Amino acid sequence: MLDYPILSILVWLPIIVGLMLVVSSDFGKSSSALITLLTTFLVFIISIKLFQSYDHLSGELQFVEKLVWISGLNIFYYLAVDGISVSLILLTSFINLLIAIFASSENYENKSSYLGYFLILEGLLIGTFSAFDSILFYIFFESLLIPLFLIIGIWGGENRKYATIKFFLYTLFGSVLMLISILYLANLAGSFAIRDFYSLTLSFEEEVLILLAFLIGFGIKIPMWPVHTWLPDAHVEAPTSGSVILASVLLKVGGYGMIRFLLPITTEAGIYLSEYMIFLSLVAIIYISFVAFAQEDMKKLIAYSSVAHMGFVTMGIFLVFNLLGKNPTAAEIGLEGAMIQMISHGLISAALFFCIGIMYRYSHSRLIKDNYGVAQFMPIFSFLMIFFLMANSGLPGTSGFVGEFLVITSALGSSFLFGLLAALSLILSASYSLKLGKNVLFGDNQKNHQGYIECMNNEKIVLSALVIFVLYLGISPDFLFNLLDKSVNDIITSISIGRA
Amino acid sequence: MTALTIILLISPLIGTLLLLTCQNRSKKYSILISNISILISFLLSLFILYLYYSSNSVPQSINVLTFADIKLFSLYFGLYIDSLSLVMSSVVTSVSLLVHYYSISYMKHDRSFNRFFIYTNFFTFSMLLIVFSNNFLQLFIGWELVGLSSYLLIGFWIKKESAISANYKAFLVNRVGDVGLLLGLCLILLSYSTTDYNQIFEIKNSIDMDRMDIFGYSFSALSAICMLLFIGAMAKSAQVPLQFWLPDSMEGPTPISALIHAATMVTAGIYMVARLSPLYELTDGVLIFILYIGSITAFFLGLVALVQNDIKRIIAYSTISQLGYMTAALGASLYSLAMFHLITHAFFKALLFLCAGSIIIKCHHEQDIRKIAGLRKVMPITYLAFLYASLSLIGFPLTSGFYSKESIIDAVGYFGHTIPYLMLLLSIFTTTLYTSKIFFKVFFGKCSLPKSEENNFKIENDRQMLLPLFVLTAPAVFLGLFIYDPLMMGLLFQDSLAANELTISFYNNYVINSLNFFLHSFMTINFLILFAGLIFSYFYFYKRSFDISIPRFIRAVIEKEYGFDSLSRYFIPRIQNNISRFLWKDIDISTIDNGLINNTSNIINSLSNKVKKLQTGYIYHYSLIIISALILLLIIMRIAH
Amino acid sequence: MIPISYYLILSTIIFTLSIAGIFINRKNILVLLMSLELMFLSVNFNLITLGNYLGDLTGQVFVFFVLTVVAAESAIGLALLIVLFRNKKSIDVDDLSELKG
Amino acid sequence: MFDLFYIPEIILSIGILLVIVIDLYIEKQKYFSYLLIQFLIILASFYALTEVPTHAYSSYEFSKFTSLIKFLLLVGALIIFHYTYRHLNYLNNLKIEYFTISVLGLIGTMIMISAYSLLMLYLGIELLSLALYALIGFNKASKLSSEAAIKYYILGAMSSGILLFGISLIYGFTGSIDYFEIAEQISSVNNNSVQFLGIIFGMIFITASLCFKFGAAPFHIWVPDIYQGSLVSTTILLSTLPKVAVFVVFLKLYFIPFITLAFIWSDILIFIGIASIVIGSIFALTQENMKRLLAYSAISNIGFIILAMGLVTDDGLNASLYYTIVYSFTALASFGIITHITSNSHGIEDISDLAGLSKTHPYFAILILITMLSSAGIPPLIGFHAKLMVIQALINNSYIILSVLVVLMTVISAYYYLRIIKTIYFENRENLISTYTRNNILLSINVILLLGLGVFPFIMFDITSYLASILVDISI
Amino acid sequence: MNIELITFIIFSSLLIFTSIKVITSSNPVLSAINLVFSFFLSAVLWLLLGAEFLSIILILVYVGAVMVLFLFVVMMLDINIAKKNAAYIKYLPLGIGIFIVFNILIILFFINTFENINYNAISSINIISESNTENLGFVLFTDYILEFEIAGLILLLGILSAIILTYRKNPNNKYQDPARQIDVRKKDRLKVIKGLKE
Repeated sequence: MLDYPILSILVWLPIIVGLMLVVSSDFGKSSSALITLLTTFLVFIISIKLFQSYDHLSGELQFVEKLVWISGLNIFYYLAVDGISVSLILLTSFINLLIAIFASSENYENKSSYLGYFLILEGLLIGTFSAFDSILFYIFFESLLIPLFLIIGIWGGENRKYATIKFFLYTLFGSVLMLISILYLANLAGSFAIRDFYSLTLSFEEEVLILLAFLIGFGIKIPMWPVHTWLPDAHVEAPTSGSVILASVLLKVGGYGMIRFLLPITTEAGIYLSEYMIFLSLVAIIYISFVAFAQEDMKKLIAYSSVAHMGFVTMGIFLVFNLLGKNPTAAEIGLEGAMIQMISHGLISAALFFCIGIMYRYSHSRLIKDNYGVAQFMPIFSFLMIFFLMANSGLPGTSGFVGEFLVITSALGSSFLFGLLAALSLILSASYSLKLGKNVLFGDNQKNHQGYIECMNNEKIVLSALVIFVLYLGISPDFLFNLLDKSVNDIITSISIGRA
Repeated sequence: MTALTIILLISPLIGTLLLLTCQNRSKKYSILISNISILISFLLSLFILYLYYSSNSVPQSINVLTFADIKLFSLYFGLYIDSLSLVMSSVVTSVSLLVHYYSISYMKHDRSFNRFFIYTNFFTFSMLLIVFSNNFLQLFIGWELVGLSSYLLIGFWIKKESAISANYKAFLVNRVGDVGLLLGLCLILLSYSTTDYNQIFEIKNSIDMDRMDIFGYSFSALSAICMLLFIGAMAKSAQVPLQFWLPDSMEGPTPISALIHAATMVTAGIYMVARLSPLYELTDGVLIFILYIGSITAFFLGLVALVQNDIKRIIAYSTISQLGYMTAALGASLYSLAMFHLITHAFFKALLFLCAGSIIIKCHHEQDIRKIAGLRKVMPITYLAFLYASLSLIGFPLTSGFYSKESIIDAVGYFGHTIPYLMLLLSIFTTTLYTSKIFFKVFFGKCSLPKSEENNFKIENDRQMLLPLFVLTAPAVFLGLFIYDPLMMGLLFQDSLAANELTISFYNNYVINSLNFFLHSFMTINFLILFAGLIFSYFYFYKRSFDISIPRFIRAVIEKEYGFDSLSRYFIPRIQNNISRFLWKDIDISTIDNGLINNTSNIINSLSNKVKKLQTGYIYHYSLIIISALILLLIIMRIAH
Repeated sequence: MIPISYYLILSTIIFTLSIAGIFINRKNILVLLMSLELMFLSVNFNLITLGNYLGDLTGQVFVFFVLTVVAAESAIGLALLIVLFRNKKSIDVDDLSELKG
Repeated sequence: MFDLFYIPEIILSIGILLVIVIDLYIEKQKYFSYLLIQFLIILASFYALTEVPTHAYSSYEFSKFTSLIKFLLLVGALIIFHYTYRHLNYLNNLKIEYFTISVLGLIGTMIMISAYSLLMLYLGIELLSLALYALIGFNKASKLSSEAAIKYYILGAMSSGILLFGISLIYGFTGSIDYFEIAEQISSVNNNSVQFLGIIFGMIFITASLCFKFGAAPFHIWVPDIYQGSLVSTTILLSTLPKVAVFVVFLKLYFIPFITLAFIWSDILIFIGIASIVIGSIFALTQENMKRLLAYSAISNIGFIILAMGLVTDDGLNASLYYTIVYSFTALASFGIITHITSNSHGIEDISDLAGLSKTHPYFAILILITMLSSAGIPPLIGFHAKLMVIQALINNSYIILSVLVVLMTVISAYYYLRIIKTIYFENRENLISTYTRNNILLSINVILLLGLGVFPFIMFDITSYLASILVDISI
Repeated sequence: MNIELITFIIFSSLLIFTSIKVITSSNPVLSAINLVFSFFLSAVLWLLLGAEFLSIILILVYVGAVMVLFLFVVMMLDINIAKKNAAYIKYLPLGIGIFIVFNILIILFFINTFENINYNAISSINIISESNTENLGFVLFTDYILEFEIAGLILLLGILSAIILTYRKNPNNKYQDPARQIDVRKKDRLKVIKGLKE
């Protein structure tokens, strides 16, 4: 244990620096980039320190900071972490570091506030992953919208106004329903601490309603079919780094919320509805893969692919319900698969959005047909992109495989049909990922209107770092498993005990 | 032995990594690194094979490096060293070495020379990963990496449209198989909680009784697993109905076709089933299925080769057909025969492809056999090599192909699988026909090359290209004779394959020994068919004494590959496109996004626009509203109290 | 004695008449102001009647203040009317609809 | 009787008389008169806090609660006058009478707050209303302004009539106009008697009138027109001080004389609250005019306050107090910003006038951003906590469906706040916006409070709990 | 049937009639006159209720001041006599409807009986003499002194507002603005033109 409030530092350091950058527009481009880089690097170092000091053999919450926030309502400033949180915090700080590196060469109007918003976003994300008071969680969860809204809205593409408003209202809609559930639970529990909700005994109808509310809230965020339609729009309009953070970290908030709230609180209802929810996830996996295949816009393609991959996450989570009585080991596999899928997708989708951003810089178009034969001019870049596309299609040896593999295994434990349908993703994801590669990277581009040249050094660093992590997670996901194992196990046993 | 095996396995990987770092160096570095790394592997595998047999070792499974070991699943790098894997690795590395050497000259004018060797080295590594794998996860990883390298190599010429669609198709079709393989793997993990071969072999019987529901039917878990795994093998080994990627994959460089799409990768499925033969022996129905798939593939895809005109495509269909033989052998539980044919086929088919490559280079990348003719004089070495390889392919007595193929056919017949036997028999004829077709058309007749090159005997091709042809001829023709007896007696793969007793009984009762088999073969129907085929093709292709017009309908069916061609070229893409567009435009955008989401906001918006008109701005309306509200409240209260 | 209800009914009728006057009137804002005067008159009626009934002076005191306030109110109202007339050259109720929606 | 305990009102009354007189002599030195008025207010607020009253005039209440609320009002007035002076000065429409009338209205609000009898309440309301009539019509050159004034005048007078009718009924059926006596009387009345019905009728009339003053649906109908028609400085006054005063009137009326009727008025208030939220949200959606939009937003906010009050529970009371203060803060900020931004030497009219503000005036853009997000109830801003408390109170009282409806309306209303932000930040149109100052410390503090109190909501929570506790002391 | 009742009936029916005239007559002057009548009639009825002072006040203040003000404004604004237009007819039924509903609601309730109401705790009634005016005066300056003061403020506000609203500088008046005179710069007035050399 550390004797300083490491979580508060992680949360507030980037927020404060970010606010400074936003408010003071006097910083130049390079100095603001430097400040951002330093801050994100510092946060990354601290989060690694957090990871190191985290005792993964203990299932207890660690680094607890609990202060009374609003005394009359029993709302606490309650930060803590378990394995799940630590893994996601690591992802957040890592991706933000990469964004800072990537953005250092980007040229934006009013760059200091651009970077500032990213820093704020980072702090809020870490806060979301470490808040153990439901209201505190909700506040972080909702606040996320603000910087992202501005990032997309100010520095986004043509149709950004529509996209941002849609994105904002959509997610707001989901989260307010969730807020009602939280308040309802808090009213019953007499406290807003998430862990106090676990021990509540709810009637079946209550549970179903609460489950639906949470499902809509987190389902929109993650996003699940059929509430996913904000994502492609938001992605398309977002600037590169915005897409990256949106896809790689922000979507994970939904999955994280499901694990935190949905699983332990509404178990009975979840068991009752699990088949429907798994069905929704399967629709996401298969249907969205088809939709992704039809895309003409690279970013939309990857956005839809994100939805499909998040289908695995939700599926892994909901399988827990389905397998709870039947096959606890498979349930555990499913949940860990979901977590690993989240982390892995965070890395891979980030990489792909970076790649698209780099191409966009030359071609000024995100359409597949406007980018052609890139491999001739950018061999290293193309090599990396092919690698990420392969990872996206779940090539073994990359992190993309591990999560899907575990979820499919778990699904097979539930029913062969589920497993088979989930496994179809192997074909479908390959079909759209490679279609992108085929149409964009390969082919003979004699004319070269776009003037592609090999990407810059900082971009190479970013992509190589991602390659290394994707490979590392794919080949040796041990450390992640160790991190998650106890927490996941605890969740499942606590649910099982709660039922018994 | 373990350490050596690791070096054997790692050497191509190190080669790959080294090649990656010397992107901008001269070609010499690439050549040196790639060839030496494969050479090391090759020598080591021969050496270890020698060690293995000389010291009478038993199969051993070693976990070398653990990447992840959690109670749920474990991912480790392991080695399964036994005769099967060592023989297979020898085959792989030898063919690979020759192809590498061959490629030096074949690819010399290519700008991405280095990249080519990166891919091939990486492929060799992946293939060895499969060969030596001692657990399913490693198998699957190798399996996919092999697919990846195949993908990269088919699309090696990134500017060539046909190549990049071919590699896309190849990868996707392989993915279909991978779904089966992955599901099998997941089921194994679920049922056995381990992925280690040996552990599974040990507990296979106890699990065998487990039933599982698939779509309402009850299956034995083991059968289901084996069936799913075989689906993986079907895709990789190009069995009906997942065969159609292989002809297209000929868009890659010819050495690649030799290495990957003839000798090694496509046999991975065969190898896997053989490797898992203890499991397959326990299943019910799966083997019959395999047998039929194999024989159907062997016969019908052989027919397709007849109507092709691209030299590489003919050989590719021939490959599919030959893989069908191997599969049929697997299905008849004749694992060692399948392996035997795998080995011989690897050599003679690689040889055929390399010859084809040589021809193609000479003819300036002309692959249509109707436009190539009379090369016998111009390319004597290629001619001879091609002749030997063809003889082996058609199973001319005494050649390697003869021993492996005839044994399979006879054994299938011997064990009473009538229908497959008939199909395999008939396919001898087709094999003979298409082989002779190439042979006669390419090497005889009036030379198609320009005059200036016709008389230039001295430069048939680079020496680097011809040397592998020489070298390969030996195993292609004579290997069968040497290992036939030990193999059939079950000595070669004694410890590795199940159901050796079937082969042994066949050997003891039917074959007796290799010489006897050779002599006996002249009296069998096999030879008759072969002979008839040769006579027929001599007159038909060489003398052109008669002309047969195949009914157009049948010809069309065969040319279209029984519809698979259209299926893969038009229907599947179109269906996928249509479904995708429908789901995207009609459902995602129109129904969900515009219909539900945007419509909601539009409705609220128009509602707002409408109700806004209530605010008319007239005082009398305002006062009316206020008074009405007051009256409403009063009435409600009056009623309530 | 006249029953108290009579007065109350009378005042209610005047009250309603004045309200009706506000929204029946289509033309003239002045008449609206007069309707308002009528409304206050009816309310005063109520207060006086009830005060009388209760034997209490509070009602009358209230009316006293109401009268005061209404006088001030009418002054302001008429002033506003004049301002309006200066701006619009009209005091038609119907012309008073620039602010809407 | 003439103890010094009603000092703030007396100070203001006498002071304002002096100012009127002094102003006649120093007509040119408007700034001096303005300073004098500000000084008066500061003095009054000082006394409002320091003087703890010991005893009360029977119809006029003095308590910690009223002094605190008065203090808040005075501080609010101080800020508003600060904005107003600069704004009017900029528009060349500065007359010191504007402030004197405002101060008289302010006295009216204070009387309303302290009123402990229906007569006093009536006088307070009228004092305020008369001042507002004049203030709304203050922009004499503007057609809209006079139209708004006459509208408000007619409807306001009508609502006064309704109020008086209700008062007369209450007086007739309880025999008193004193809150305390009314309460006693009502508590002893049989539920089924005619008398009871009469009281209920009276109460409904009063409710309707107060809701009109509050601007709650369906009596809200005047609000948008009047907000739009009047000067921004009047709008800011209109949207803050009277609301607080009417809110306190509501509290006092319902929780003292009518407390035994809670089972009736709670339903009415909940209905009115929900109606206001719905109407405020839906009507605002397609507004183009900035002030109009904020008017509808005010209606919806008022709905929250009334809804929370209608729950008749401690947490509801707390929430409504919390919400009122937060709402006033937010309104102060949002209109305050608008007073600073002018386009073509007029006040900002349409939302589209704000396009590209973030490029030309980033300072004001950020202020509007924070204020709008707070209004939309997005955490971590204080507006979120306010809405949270109301919804929590709803849920604690098992109004789940209502709470769902309310949050859905919040989502809808978020849209039009976002539209403003969108216009400011995402549109790059050329604009002719000018401001007469680069920044304003008061405004900054105001807006930063929205954020700061959002991060540290317990400060606000403690204040309102304290207010609620002293309120409960008085009423029970 | 006593004289009181007869008086009441006559005056009240007259009152209702004049009230209707107020709201329906097309000429505002007529409305105003009718309103004056209404006030007179009310004053009489108030007398019946024993509110002598208030009835006097009503006539003095209302008829004498307020209604004169009204008439004054009518004259000043020079308003055309309105025609009864279609909308008037259109909305008339609505007006009548609301009128009826409202009356049914309240009148029925009043008719129901206003008797037998039980007032438990009525505070002391300050009746010190027979004279209504004296009584009123007494309570006004004792119990309601604060309200009285506030009423003063309201009147002040009324005056202030009315003046500030209606007062305007006559644009035809010519007067000098000393501030502007002082502010003048040379360049504003003097323009040096370089002429052409002849």
